[in-house]
Amino acid sequence: GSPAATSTGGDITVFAAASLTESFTKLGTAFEAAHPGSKVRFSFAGSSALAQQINQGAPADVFAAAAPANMKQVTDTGAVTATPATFARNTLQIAVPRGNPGRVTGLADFAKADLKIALCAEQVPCGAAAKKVFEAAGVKAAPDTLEQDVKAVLTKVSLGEVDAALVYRTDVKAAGGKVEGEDFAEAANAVNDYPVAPLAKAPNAPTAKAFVDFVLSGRGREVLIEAGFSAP
Amino acid sequence: MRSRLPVVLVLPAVIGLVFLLVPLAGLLINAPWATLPAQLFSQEVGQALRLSLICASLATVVCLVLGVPLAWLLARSDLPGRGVLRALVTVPLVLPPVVGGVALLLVLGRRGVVGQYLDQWFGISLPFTTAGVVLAEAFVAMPFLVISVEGALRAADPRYEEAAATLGASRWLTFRRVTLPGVMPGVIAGTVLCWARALGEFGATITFAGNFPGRTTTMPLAVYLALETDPDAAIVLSIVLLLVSVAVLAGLRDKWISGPS
Amino acid sequence: MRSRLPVVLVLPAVIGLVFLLVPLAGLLINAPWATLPAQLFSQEVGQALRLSLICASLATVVCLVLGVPLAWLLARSDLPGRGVLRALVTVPLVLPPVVGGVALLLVLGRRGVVGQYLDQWFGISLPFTTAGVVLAEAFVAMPFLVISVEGALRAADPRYEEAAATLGASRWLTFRRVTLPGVMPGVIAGTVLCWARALGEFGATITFAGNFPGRTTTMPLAVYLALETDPDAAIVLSIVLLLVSVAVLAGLRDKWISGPS
Amino acid sequence: MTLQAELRVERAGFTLDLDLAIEPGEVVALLGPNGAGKTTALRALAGLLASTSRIRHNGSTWDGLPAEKRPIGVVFQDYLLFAHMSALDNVAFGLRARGTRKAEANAVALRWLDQIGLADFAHARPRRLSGGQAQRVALARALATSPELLLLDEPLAALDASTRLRVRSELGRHLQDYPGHTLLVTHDPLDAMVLADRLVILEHGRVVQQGSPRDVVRQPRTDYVAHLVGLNFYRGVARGTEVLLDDGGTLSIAEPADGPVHVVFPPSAVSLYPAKPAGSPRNTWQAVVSGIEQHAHTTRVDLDGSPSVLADITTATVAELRLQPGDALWVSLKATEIHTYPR
Amino acid sequence: MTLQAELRVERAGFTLDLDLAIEPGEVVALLGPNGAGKTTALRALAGLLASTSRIRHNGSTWDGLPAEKRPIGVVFQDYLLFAHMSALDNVAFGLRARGTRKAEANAVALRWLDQIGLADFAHARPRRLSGGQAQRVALARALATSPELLLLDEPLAALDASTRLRVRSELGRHLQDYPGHTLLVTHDPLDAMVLADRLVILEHGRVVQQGSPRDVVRQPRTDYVAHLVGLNFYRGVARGTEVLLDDGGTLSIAEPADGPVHVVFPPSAVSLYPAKPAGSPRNTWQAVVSGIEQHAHTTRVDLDGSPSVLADITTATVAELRLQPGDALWVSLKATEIHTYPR
Ligand SMILES: Nc1ncnc2c1ncn2[C@@H]1O[C@H](COP(=O)(O)OP(=O)(O)OP(=O)(O)O)[C@@H](O)[C@H]1O
Ligand SMILES: Nc1ncnc2c1ncn2[C@@H]1O[C@H](COP(=O)(O)OP(=O)(O)OP(=O)(O)O)[C@@H](O)[C@H]1O
Ligand SMILES: [Mg+2]
Ligand SMILES: [Mg+2]
Repeated sequence: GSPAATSTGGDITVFAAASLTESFTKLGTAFEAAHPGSKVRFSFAGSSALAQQINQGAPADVFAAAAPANMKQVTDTGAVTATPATFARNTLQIAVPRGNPGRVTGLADFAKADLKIALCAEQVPCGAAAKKVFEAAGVKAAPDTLEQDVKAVLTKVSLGEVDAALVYRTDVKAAGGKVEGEDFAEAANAVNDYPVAPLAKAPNAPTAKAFVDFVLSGRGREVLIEAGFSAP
Repeated sequence: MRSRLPVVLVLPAVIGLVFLLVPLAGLLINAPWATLPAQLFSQEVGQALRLSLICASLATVVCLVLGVPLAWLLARSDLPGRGVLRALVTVPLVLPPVVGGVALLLVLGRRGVVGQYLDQWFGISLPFTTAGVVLAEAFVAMPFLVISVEGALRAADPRYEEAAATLGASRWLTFRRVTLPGVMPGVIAGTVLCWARALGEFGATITFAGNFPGRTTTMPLAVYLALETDPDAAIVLSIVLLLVSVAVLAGLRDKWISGPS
Repeated sequence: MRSRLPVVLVLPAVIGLVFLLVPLAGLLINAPWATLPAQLFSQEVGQALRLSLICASLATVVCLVLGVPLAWLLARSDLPGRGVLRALVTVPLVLPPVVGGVALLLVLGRRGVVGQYLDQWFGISLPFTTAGVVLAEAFVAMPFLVISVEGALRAADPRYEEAAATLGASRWLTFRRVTLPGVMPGVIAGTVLCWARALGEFGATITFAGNFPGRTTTMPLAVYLALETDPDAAIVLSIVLLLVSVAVLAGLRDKWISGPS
Repeated sequence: MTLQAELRVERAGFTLDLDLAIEPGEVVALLGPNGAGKTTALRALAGLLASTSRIRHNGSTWDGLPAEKRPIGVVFQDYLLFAHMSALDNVAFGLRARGTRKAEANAVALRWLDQIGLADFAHARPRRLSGGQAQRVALARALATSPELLLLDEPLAALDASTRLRVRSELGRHLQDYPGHTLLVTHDPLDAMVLADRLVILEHGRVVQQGSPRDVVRQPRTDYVAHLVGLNFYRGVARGTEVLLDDGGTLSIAEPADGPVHVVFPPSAVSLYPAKPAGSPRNTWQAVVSGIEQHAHTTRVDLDGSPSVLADITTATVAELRLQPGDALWVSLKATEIHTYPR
Repeated sequence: MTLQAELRVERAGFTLDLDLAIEPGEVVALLGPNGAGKTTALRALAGLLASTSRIRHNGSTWDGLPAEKRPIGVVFQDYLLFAHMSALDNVAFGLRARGTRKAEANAVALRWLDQIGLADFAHARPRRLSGGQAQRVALARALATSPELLLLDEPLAALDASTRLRVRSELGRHLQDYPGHTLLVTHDPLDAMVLADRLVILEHGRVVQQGSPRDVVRQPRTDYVAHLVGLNFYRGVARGTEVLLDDGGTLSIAEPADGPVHVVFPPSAVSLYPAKPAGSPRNTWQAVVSGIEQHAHTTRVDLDGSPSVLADITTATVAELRLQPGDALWVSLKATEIHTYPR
């Protein structure tokens, strides 16, 4: 049968972007503690895959996406009727391998042809953001690859395959000591919002609403900031 | 009694072997071995591994039950348009697995062409269940079995089937007792391919069945999630998966793999 | 002259066929046909499609050159530990492709075990190049070829090779002129699997070779990126890929597929 | 109850057109040179070949019946034993396929293996059997189901001389008791003669002669048949006691005849002399030795002349004449040894 | 220059132990019942079998040489033609493998195909050939490379009677001119007799008799060989002109002998009478007909008695005696027809 459709009262299913794996797992535990009798189940995957599943009638209660565009995919079909709320923001950082072998100091270095540069593809949020910051900085970036997600970029930085990349600060943080992050001024031009919303046909609407509220609460904000997000 | 192995064959064979094995060696060298035991015996990994093995094996059974007859039909019957059918059968191979998952959702999802009736009439919903994982893996892995077995069937001498027919054996008995044992090596090769592919399946599974620990989180999905949080752990998990699969496949005795002839 | 096809075989075969084909039908039904022509003739799609076909074909050639001898070695020599070798060969099948890409990077990347010397000594850098795509696809697809061909070799009658030896043919000549033509159906089945798998390869490619239009963006990569913003476009792209692959495979004449016997 | 078959098979460069009637209990041997269409005819009867053949038996037709529905047993020219089954399972297969229970089928199969002298090999795989052993198992496999039509494609070809004698007489005994119809394809005139009630000779897909073994032996109608039965054979035109042979030469015969005739005499009727013999034989002519073959108890000499002729002479004579290829000799032949019959 | 082979092969339940010497130009025929180890011996010579055999030729040893390095040509019992090559390519294969250029190899191959009468089938695939046609192509394929050791595993078994005669004499001619060593495995005593200079008889992996065809024919040493050459064969103990047979019965012989002997006489030396005959033959005894076989020109009668005996009588006599299995008859045999030789 369908997973959360039954009457266990507190069970909800949260579809969350893969980049939220760590922070949402923590939030889930905290939520269960705060709401005894409730149980939060997660399905982490790419935001777009999750949007597809929701549009195909997946029995989820809450959707937390990595970009407004993915949320729009579900609001467009009416799978989400509530207004999505932004619960976290993420800004770009320059990521370089440990020791910065390419001596990258700022966005201008991204135009150097002899450096190996990785960016996200424009179709994914971090790529769209990168495009914005380069436009703002007037830098003509010369990427060697346009990756399909941040993790792929990060893999290449940590293995030293590329000399520099633009990724989210949360990703730099999650990579531990394997990559070094550098802030840069133009990052403010492209802030990525993470939207969350309960689903219109949530099997357990009250708890779904409670979970969304919990994410937006101060407790939730604390966990997210700890992971490197900034407050909306 | 036979001569030395010819260099012109052995050299590319060794290069091929090196090409396949050195990357694995690279993985093994770079793996954070210290964390391996902890990973190995953690509850989630155990769960994911068990689920992976169960689902891949069930998917393989599904593929055998449906795929071997399909291969036989393609190889032995004189259906019109067999060439096109054979090409169509390979389609799930070419389809990016995520799109395959979407396609399965479109058909078997709650709003899917078939799925809505399954849901309405029988209350069966396949996505996001373990059955969904098996289905997704079978969808992706079946072409391997079908193509391998069909190749073996085409190479087999059809006159043995004629001999069986003259002894009064129906096509089904002939298939079971003569054709199938005759192409066992091909069937086993196909089964190995199929099982291995199902074991490593990721895209279609996560899209169609979602990612629920204990229910649909197989090892590749666990690896994917680990990549998000701890890439080293991902490598360790992959190695665990590899070791298990090598152990299982090497465990099939040579005799088995070389067929019962 | 033969009897009706037996239901007990035809039924599962048809179910199998339906299982493989209905999801594709689902895709076709849901595809936004209106945008298809525009997509088909857009420059990027054309580029990605061309690159896909070229890379998959080159990867298949690499696999044939290295994989057929490897299959022969596994099937015909009496190496110790063949069972383990055979199991190891299937490893790239089980390895999640992204991890496979990481493994390739660990070995052939700029800082890789082998790659650093390639870079220092010859100035060769494989990641982010079309050659890298071919390599990644070959790595993932080769096991299919090896396992299929090995199965066919095991099923073949070794006495024909003996006959060739008594005629003075070296093992190499025997292999080329007797063994290989004899197992052609198996080789072709393996080649089809290999090519189709290479054509659909995504994870290892993007991880090892990255994604740059015209250089490393193959169709599956384009499909993934399209999925992020416009799932409908992704479906259309997938269908384009499918149509091309079905056209190519169906185009291989039946005669070819059934071998030259 | 007669099995009536009109076998028609079309192939590029080859047409089979054979009408065949086999009575119950009758054994018909199909003989013919390589490529004559013997195997093709057998496959058409067995239903293994798409053809426009028409077969009637017991008032019903077999047309369109698949092989497994025809009450037949077939021994194939190259055995086709199932490689992954033991000899016993091979023999039991047909019984099992027809629904006999396993224990019973195995018991019957074991009896058959015993009968062909291979009980010890019951559990051996065909690969372990020698050529002749495999052939015998194939024979047992076909006979085990007691088919109504038994089709044998050279069932004795791979047997050694002494086993052949034994298996042939066993087969002969079985065929005699056997109420069904039997078609035996063979190259061996002796097998055909011993086992068959009637010979049908096929050449190029068509019947060139048929009849009882004795008739065929006495009055061959083609070179192939004459070769088969080991006779010197000529075509000619008779005028009284003289026959003018088509290929040159004249023979005197004892019983007067007229018109186109076939002429036959056995090689053993021919005598050879170093010089022209005097005396009764009216037929003497000169010929040159072109070949000498040592047979078990005689020597066969091939002579070029008008007419060319084969002679069987004793080994003593060969030594006495010091025969060598190229030697010119006198051939002599009694008119009473020559048999003629109309073409 | 002699080819010296000590062939030793061990198998579960079977041991081959065969010393063989073949002179240049000599044709040795290896005969023996099914499963005697003929094919095994041939495979050991060809280097297709791991064995402890030792083979010396021209002062060098072949031990450890792989098959493709041995100067051999093999015709296999079941042809093993390459299915994906035309007949021409099959025949040309050995030449190509030995480095002959394509055009030349094809020309030689075509000549060979012409010689075996299959030039029209040069471009046919083996599947399109009949059994006998395939066998002839296999023969041509082995001969085309002019090997030093020619190994033939029943090369004529699938040929029809008339083709067989032709191919046999062709093969005989080729073997006569052929300077190399030939080993011919066969079941057919006639093939062996016609083609071979020496016969080696193998039973259960061991030689039981060898010698020139004439010696073997005249003095068989085992039941198998006697069967092979078509003689009545007994073991007995001679005392002067009387031989007491081991299995019962006594025979009078013309030439006195003493001690254990073999006794042989041809079936044609036996006469049958409805009543005890008077007159010269000293050997007369009663026997019961157990089988009758119609051969081409005679009838073979199988008689149970003391001793049991095979008789070849004319068909006329059969009719005259109205022979039926079960009939009791008088067997008579001239002492001069009986040949004895020490065991
Ligand atoms: N599969 C086939 N396709 C095309 N032609 C064939 C095929 N099989 C046999 N032929 C041809 O058909 C003719 C008859 O062949 P068939 O096998 O019936 O001969 P046969 O009398 O059995 O000969 P043999 O005594 O040599 O076995 C031959 O000319 C042969 O070349
Ligand atoms: N591959 C094998 N493995 C085990 N035993 C075998 C194998 N091949 C043959 N044998 C056995 O070895 C013995 C000799 O077999 P071989 O094939 O040499 O006989 P043969 O004299 O050629 O007989 P035939 O005249 O029937 O061809 C037989 O007892 C047979 O059962
Ligand atoms: Mg035939
Ligand atoms: Mg043999």
